[in-house]
Amino acid sequence: MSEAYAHPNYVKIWFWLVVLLLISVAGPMLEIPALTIITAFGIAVIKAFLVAANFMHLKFEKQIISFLLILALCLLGVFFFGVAPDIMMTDGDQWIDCIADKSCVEQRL
Amino acid sequence: MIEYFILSASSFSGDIDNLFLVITLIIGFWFILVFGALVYFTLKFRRKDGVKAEYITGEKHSETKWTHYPHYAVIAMDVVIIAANIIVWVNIKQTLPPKDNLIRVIGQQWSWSFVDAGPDGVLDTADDITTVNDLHVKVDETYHFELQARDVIHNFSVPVFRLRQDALPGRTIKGWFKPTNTGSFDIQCAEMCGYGHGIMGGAITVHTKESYDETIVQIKNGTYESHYQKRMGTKTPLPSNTSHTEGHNSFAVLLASIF
Amino acid sequence: MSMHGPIATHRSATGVPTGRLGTWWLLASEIFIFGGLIACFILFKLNGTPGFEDASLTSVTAGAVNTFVLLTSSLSIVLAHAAIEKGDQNKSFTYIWYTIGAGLVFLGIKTYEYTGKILHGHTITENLFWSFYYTMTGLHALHVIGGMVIMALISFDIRKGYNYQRVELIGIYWHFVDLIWIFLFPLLYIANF
Amino acid sequence: MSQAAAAVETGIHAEHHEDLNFLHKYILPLDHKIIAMQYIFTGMIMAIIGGYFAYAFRMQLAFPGELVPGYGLVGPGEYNMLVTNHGTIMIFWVAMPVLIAGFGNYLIPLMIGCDDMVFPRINRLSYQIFLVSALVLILSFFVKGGGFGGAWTAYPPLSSVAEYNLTDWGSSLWVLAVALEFISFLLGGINFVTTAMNARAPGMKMMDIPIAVWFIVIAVILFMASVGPLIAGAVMLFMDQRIGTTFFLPSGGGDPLLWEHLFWFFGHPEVYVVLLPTLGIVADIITVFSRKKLFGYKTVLYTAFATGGLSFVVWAHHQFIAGIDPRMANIFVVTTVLISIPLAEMMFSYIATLYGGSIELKTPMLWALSFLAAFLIGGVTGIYLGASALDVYFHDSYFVLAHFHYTFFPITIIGMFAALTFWFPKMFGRMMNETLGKIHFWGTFIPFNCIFLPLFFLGLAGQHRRIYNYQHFPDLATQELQNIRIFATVSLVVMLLFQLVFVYNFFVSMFKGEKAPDNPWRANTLEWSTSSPPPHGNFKKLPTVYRGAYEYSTPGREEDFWPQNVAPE
Repeated sequence: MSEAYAHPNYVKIWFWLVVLLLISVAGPMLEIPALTIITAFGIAVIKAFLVAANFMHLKFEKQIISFLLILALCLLGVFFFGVAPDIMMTDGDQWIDCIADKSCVEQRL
Repeated sequence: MIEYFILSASSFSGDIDNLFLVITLIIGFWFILVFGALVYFTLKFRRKDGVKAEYITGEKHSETKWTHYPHYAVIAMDVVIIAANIIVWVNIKQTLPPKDNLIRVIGQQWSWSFVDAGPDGVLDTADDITTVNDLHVKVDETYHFELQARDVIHNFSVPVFRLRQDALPGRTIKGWFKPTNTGSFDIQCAEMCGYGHGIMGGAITVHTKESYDETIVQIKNGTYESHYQKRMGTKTPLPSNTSHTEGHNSFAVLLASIF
Repeated sequence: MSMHGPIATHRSATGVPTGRLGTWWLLASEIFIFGGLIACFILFKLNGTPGFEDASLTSVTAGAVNTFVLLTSSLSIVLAHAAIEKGDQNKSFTYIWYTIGAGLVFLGIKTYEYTGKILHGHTITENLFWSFYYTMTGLHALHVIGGMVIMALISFDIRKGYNYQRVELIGIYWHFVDLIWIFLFPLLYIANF
Repeated sequence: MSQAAAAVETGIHAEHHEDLNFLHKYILPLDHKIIAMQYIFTGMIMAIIGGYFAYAFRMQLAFPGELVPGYGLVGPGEYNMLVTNHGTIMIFWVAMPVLIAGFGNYLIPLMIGCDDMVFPRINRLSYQIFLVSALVLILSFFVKGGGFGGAWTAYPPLSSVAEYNLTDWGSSLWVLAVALEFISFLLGGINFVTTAMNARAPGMKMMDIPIAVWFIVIAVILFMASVGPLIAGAVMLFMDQRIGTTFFLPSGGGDPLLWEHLFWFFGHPEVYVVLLPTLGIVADIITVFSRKKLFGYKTVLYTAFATGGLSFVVWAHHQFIAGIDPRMANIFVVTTVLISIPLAEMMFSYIATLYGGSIELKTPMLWALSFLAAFLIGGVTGIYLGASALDVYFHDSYFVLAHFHYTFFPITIIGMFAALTFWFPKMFGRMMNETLGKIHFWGTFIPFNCIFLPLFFLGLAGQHRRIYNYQHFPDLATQELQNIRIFATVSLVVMLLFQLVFVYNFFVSMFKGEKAPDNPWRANTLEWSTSSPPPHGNFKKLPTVYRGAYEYSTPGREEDFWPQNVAPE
């Protein structure tokens, strides 16, 4: 393509990505669940951001593209939180998951 | 309005009928208004030779008020509908009034099983009364039901009670009803459940105290005759050709046999 | 810029070249496909569905090596793009084939992992965790294979001197495949509690 | 766009004017107009199948247990298969291909003034995948066990376990066909959105784009954003069926409710996906035939955005009593009822457009106005169903059925006829017969109301859906209700017979009709500025746009229309 923009130093970005990968692998070795969540998913988000911004040139792209992607993620969030009360819990208002408390008809009838 | 079409026979069916009436009045007003405008404009502004149409952009305030003001009125009436609805909904589905009786309703392909907890009000004890496709309840007493499905999704539906609730396999769903009229009514399965969905019905019989006790005695003696079968027998007999052939000689099956 | 195809393809009212815009729309819809799967996975995991403790049986080493391979392949495809921008066909061709090679290594490790798991009896039907494991990594692997095939086709095109812009497009797609893996890795390998 | 860019464009243009042979012109075309025809004709053939299914099961309902002429006996399994596939076909293989893919393909490049879609090969590929999906669906009717009969919503475990649905391969092929169809429209959708965003004619600003194009594009974006989770769901369902995973089976830790969420997260935006193109087409038609500027162009556009946005947060109103948390239902009631706000505003704007107009009741205008009238009924009855407490009674009843037929029939059938009669001169270069068109209109619209209005009352009486024979339900087996069913069935047969008038008119006009001028309706949009039918490449000289699409009866001009591409004096 003909547009000119300053390229980021791709090798440097790659180096940081590998460092982050090592941290996320080392994280669980401390065996602190809360820290594992942070090292696993926090670093995944940082890595994703680095790749998207530099390798995919989102930094230099028209803003409409970023807007598009953020909108997509927001809609996924809507989906997740709309579904969560039903699927994520073993009992809710007026219903219980009878697999969990072993009262299901399959077991008894 | 619904009560003109079907009996209203539970404590909350009147609420649902009234909610229907409220919404009908509100949207009936809008329907007549908008439909009237549509017909009136269509008839009034027909093409006449030499008369040019008006040039209205619909972007000036003096013009947009014709759509915006009705629009605010729509919002106001929406609020009324939402409020009325939530009151009824909370009453029916979110609260469980104190129970007099407990039953378990189990849907399976393609029949309903009912387990009445009996006098002790606890399920899975010796005094449970189990019936198939045939539910007996006492008038003016609050029933709690525990809804389960054995195989696929079913829907426990009693139109005269204005009651419908899906039965999900893997879950126990609680609900309640309180019959107010005696008589024998249809139970439906209102969720597609396979081949026999069209025959998956049942009968709910709302008894007075005396006839309920009599029926329970009959069930225990084994001299009982299912109300469901009685209803099916006395009303309209099953057409013999559908129940026997089950569509084996039809076009699509014939074609399918070729493949 | 090559001059075939309809005029429509060469217009750019948004300022984003048409091919790139189309690729971004493709990725936006892919987000929903993978996002839907991942959302379902998280819902079941947080529900405490039996079987999800099997995440500890997946090999963190294999996963980490695969992440490293994919990150490196991302680097090589972006270098291919940088090379073709300078008009260096041969260098770009080489980098594309490095990327394809990395994809093969990735698939090789994946196959090794699958074989090991299946031999230990962890088949797709064992429980929900393994169902999700095979579905998500399998769908991801299909994307890797698809990307490699398209890359190979493009690499021969650019040697003949046309469709240079497609190196960037397949690059964006490949980074997206990389991104998906970046999220699958902690979900399936690390977070085993 | 600059002069230089325009010069470049003429340079490219010279390339594709070669004469194509039959195979490349009609079977493997790259021309968006031919692909559009392929979609529309495939959609119409599928509509005939869907209509035939409707005929078969309505006959069974009116005359239970008797042989249906032209079909045979409809048993319970076949009845399920017929209703399931009637719904699937009408939504996925009629409404989507005709309205979005068909007219989207035809109209977007012509209306924004460019020579083709931006990715012609992807366009062709998406049609080919679509065709395969249609064939897979038709194949599923003939495999052992027959076609899938678990309702178009395909709730597991019924759809996922062969022992429950008794149609082992029928259900798998059904899922496969639907998934292929989604892939096809995803590819098509990318093409539509990119074309509309990037390939607009020089001078065409965002607010100069015809509403039809805007709405098709919004619809496509809604589709692309909602279908992803369901594609994932379809993969999971297919694996449940064929490999034996338990994503949706409670016995293996899965959850059938998850499928309902995945399905309706797509299923509700899907309603607006098919609704918006028709609304856009209707906006274009009523402005042309009332010679009026569209009332509040921007307002209409913003209401469409609002509708699209809201459509993502209302899906659970299909599941109020499906076992979801009842407290969530309250949230979804609010969002559902809120959706009436933008749609009411849009309706008001359309009707305000008629005010002060010079209305000519040609056939397309009749269809467009009847769409507004019929959709109004469908819209207001939706309020009942958005109220969760009423849904306790109406769920899965004929009230729901009548409601969505009052939305889908106007959207799909009336919208399709409006668009076909309006753009027929452009598509085939000949005029359709007006008299036959009007006979067909009244012969469709009156029976349509006779079919579906009575069904509201059946719903009020407690009649539930997908039952092949109501004689098993004594409360519903009364003679009065049976008379209503017979009336609806007879109306359906009358309506289907009147479609023959259309078929005759369509094909005879295509070959023998009066030659159409370039701009028979004196409309403004760009497609009318080229010849009828447009050549390959659409325009002899690609147009430049100077104004919005709805400059009718502008003061100070002798003509009552002002095409977008006419340079100001």
